[in-house]
Amino acid sequence: MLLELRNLTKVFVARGRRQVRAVDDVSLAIPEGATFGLVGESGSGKSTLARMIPRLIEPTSGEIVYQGQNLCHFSEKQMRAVRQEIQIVFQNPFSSLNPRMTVRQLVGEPLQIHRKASGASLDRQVLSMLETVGLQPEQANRLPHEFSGGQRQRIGIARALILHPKLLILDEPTSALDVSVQAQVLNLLLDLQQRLGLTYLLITHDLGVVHYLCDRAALLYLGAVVEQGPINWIFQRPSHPYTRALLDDVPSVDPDQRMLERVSLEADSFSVHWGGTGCRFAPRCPARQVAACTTVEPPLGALAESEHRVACHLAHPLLAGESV
Amino acid sequence: MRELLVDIKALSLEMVTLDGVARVLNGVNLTIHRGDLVGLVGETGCGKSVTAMSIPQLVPQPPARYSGGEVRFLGENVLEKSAEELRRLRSRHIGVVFQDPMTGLNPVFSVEQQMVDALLSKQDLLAATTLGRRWLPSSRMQRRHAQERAIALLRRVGIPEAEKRIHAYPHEFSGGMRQRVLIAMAIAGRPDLLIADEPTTALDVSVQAQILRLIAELVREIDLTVLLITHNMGLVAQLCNRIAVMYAGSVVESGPVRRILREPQHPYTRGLLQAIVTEKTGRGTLQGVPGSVPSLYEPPPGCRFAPRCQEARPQCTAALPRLRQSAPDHQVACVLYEE
Amino acid sequence: MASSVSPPSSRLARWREDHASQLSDLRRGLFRFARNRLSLLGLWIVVVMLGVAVTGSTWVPFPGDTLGDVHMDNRLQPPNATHWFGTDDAGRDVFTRVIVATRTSFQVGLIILGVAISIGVTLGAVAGYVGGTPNQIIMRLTDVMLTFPGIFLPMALAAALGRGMVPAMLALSVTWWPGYCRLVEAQMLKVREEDFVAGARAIGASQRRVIFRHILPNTLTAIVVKASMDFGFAVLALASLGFIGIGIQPPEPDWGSMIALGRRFMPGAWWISTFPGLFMFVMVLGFNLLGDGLRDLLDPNATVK
Amino acid sequence: MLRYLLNRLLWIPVVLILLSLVTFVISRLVPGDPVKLAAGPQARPEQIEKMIEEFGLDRPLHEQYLRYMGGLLQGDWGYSIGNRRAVLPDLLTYFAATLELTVVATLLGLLVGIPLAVVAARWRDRWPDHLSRFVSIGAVSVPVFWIAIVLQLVFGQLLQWLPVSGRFDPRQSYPQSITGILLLDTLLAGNLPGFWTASRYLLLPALCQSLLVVALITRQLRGDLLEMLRKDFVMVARANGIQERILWSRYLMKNAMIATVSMLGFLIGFALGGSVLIEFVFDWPGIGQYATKAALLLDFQVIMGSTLFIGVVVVVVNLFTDLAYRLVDPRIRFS
Repeated sequence: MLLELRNLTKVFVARGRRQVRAVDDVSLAIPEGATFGLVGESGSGKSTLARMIPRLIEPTSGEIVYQGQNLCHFSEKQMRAVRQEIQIVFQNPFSSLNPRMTVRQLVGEPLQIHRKASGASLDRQVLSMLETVGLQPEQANRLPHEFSGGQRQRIGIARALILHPKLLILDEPTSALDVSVQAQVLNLLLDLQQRLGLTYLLITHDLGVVHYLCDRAALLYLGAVVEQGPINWIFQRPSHPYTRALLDDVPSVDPDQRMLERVSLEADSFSVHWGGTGCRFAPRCPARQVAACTTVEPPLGALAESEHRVACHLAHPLLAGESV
Repeated sequence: MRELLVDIKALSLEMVTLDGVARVLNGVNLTIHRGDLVGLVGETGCGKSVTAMSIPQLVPQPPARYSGGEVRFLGENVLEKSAEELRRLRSRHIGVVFQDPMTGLNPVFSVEQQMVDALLSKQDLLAATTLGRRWLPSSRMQRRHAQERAIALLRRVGIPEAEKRIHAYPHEFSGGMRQRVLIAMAIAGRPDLLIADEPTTALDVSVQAQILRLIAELVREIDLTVLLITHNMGLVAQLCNRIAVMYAGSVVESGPVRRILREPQHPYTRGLLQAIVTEKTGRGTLQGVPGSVPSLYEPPPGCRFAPRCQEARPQCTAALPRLRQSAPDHQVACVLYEE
Repeated sequence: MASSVSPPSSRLARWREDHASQLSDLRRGLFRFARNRLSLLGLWIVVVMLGVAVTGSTWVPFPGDTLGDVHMDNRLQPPNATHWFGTDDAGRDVFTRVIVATRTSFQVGLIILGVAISIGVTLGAVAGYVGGTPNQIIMRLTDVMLTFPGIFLPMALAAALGRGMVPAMLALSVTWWPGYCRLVEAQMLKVREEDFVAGARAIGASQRRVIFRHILPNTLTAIVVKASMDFGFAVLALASLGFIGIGIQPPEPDWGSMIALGRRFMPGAWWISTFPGLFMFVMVLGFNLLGDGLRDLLDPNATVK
Repeated sequence: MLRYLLNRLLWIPVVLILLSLVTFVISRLVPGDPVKLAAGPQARPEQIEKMIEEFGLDRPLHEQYLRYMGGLLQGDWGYSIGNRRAVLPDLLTYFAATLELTVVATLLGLLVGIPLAVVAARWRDRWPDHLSRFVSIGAVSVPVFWIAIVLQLVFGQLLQWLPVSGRFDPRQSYPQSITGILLLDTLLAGNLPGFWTASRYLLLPALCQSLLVVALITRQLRGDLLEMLRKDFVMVARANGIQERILWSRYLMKNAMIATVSMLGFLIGFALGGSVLIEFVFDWPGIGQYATKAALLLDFQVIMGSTLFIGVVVVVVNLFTDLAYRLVDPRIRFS
């Protein structure tokens, strides 16, 4: 495993000393060379999780094991070395690039910081990296605001790749982009992975993108994983009511596949209150509920196919002590 | 033949900025008949919002400036109407739902105050019941009536405990709930046309489905005509019966939803549909549209899509192709279909 | 050696090519700036005033009048062809004294701002980036300093330090920094939340680099705008101390003490107060108009108006 | 809300101690010899010795500070080295005059500044906007002590419309003090001619002092309004057919008023700061004039007392505006 998260938790203290468990006891493992998808809606804690891995946000508890070492015990200096290998591409290509630096400076900066190259050699590497991500060398002296969204995201990718990282965390890399450009960036990511042997952690709310890029995925709801497994299992046999609802709610491009008649989720995660006991999804759950739903928090248990895990009492009738 | 509600003919619009003059709309043609559910699709900056907001004349001028064409609503050209006539048009005939429900409500007024004002305005009673005349007994009665109707509307759009929640302030509502409030305000006057400008873009998928379903129900209940502006083909496929595709300031293709989704003719529409990733897209098979959108300050000559088009021919750069009938009820603006 | 150096014209051309984006941004900014007539007026005033400050003492008609010359036979003359702004109670040429005072005012203004900005930006940057206890200490101190409104604190301090230019300058310098401290702290807190700062940390940038390369340059606009407006205010504050009688002391020319002097000869010799005040007003106005225009010029996001 | 209030109240003593430290340090920096200055040139050395002992200037600094603080807590703010009067009662009397001037100036400033800002935002980039920009920038640029003199010259000496110095006509009997604020005192006593006289004396200084307020409020409020105009809720209101007149007078004004309330503390502080020079020029018997005279005479007890007093006033004003802001803004009120 290249990266393993064990019981990772982040508690934010909001105003009035109210505690918010943005990420709640998340464990997952990403093998080298794979693409792992982390799916969730707004407020699910997926961006917090992404930023905890290179410790841009300090975890409250749990372990981040990268190549067998627990990053939580690393000093700031050691972390800087690790950050060469773990890179993030941010969601918003408009705010993630320093507006006062040219493309050449932006893409070359990582090399300067880690003293990997300077002068002509740095220049050469920057230009070749620009070519790799599909930008013209003539554009190297431009400022970010002169580029379109898709091009800026390419700059962000170039900046992340220039240190030859092993793990790339992609935080909603295409959600701010138009469809036609999104396709270009997705294909670029696929191509780069093949050529450079990268491992991806892809964070998104778009199930189509997850299906297109990922081998495995986890669904996050209010900070916790509710379903996790190989991509085919998740899409063909979604076992958590939340997963099923999300899959049903993506409006299909096929007009004959009517989604408007089906009953889906009630309300939204902000207006429905979860008291902290029982299943966190119970207040919105469209499925028939058993008594345990509101009293016992369902564990993330394995289904028949051991790699497919679901946190739902209905999927594990024996655990809940009731038959379905 | 059903009544022609909106008829936009060769509409051109420029934005005057410090960087020059952006030619945002370039001869847009669009018709909406009563009962239509039209999806206006296109990518960022293609002019779809500006086109739609030209109907109720909500495009701020300056920086915008109409440079040609006309926008007819129920037969009358709205570009020639006075401010007061436009206000009446907006309050009685057209409802608008905007993209961002977070900023669509004034944070320092309760939902009740804003809804009551909107309702009274649609009855042309607002001026007579606000400001100095607010405390007259008649005003208070009007306000009480309006409040009752507001509660009924909120109930209709699915706000639980509407009679209690109506006194809350916008920041106490979630995004989905605010969008419901805004929809309630937009349909309050039983408008002839509902313009929904990316109504679900800022929302989660599950909330998006709820809002979409709500709009579909309202359409059936009160015979709404809808113009849905979106970049999401899925929404159009699910809600609309007609579709108009825009690229860089003009409509390049329009027709019935099924026909266009199944047999798109314009190369841009085809590219757009191929770029959508679904569960059925095989890995590595996704095709985008190469290149990026042209500058509106110096648009390419002729067809604005030509520089990105794989089927471009020499005559493409000669003149902007006109929107022509290529099949019954199907129009396309491309030289490939000009014979 | 000579062969490695390219001819200046091509080197310039290359530099221009490398900085084409920055240059076009600058051009756009200048265009926007120039469209606003009030900003341009401000620029002109500042340029002329700078010229007066630098060269004034070489071309004034009565340079001796700033050094203590007295012409009792010529006192309280109204404005005329020889004495454009009239003469004061000691027969000194008001015009000469107004012009020469510009230089001192500018020098002192520059020093005050220089000291205030160095202290304020350093403290503000520390408070804004480090946060926690240092932030609390620095910002509470700033709050306390800002609690004394207007000229109260500098006046008390200058009085304590004794009369004259140096005490006034010192007093204004050490009471002027809190504004910059608060500005920089607020800006840093804002910029710190931007994605690109997280991005810089993600590629392993050190704290120093994050502050100096990524955060501070993006707060520069606000500092420059504030400084360009503050310059006028600093000169005004200095003159205020002079007016009360604890700043620059006569016969050294100072606008504030000249106005104070003229007050004694009101309403008969109105010119002694009126001209220095008018001159000072025009100067402060110039810097404020310029600062207001600079805000537009330096904002990289304001492309559409 | 309660927690916030407690938090703020707990901070006040800390701020006050810091304030007193700053002022104390300043007052003891004095290198010149205030005692000698106060005793006069003919004073004998023993006399000076006695005064130094009397004011405790021979003790170590920390002892002096503790003694001073102890006095403050018991309401003893020391006494003036110049005229030997107790500082606190004088401060209170002078403060009433300053308060009257500041409040009237702030109100005047709001009265002019708010409409100016609204007009500027309503007709952005047209002549009303340019005019308001010029007025607001002009108003902060003008040296306040100079414009005061010019106004005195024009309205007092040339036109002879208004009195130019003092607070009340010395030929009339001075109104009996109830609150110390003349406008109120004369009204309470039903003394309309007195009220008229007091207003006439107040007008010019208040006008000068309001210039700063006008400038500040116009500039800030115009910006706030323009930002609000870009918000979607304006678009929604227009789409719902709400008249521009009502949009401005009802919707935007409330947002604007909330923005103004949040600035009020700063505005009053600003006006107080401007009062020093204006009181000096118009011979207005306020705290600013009191402090200025003390500064010229190096009367350190008074310098310290008046700076500290003003500091306390600003702290209190800030606290109240902050609370007021929290009460009027629903976003904060209910969260």
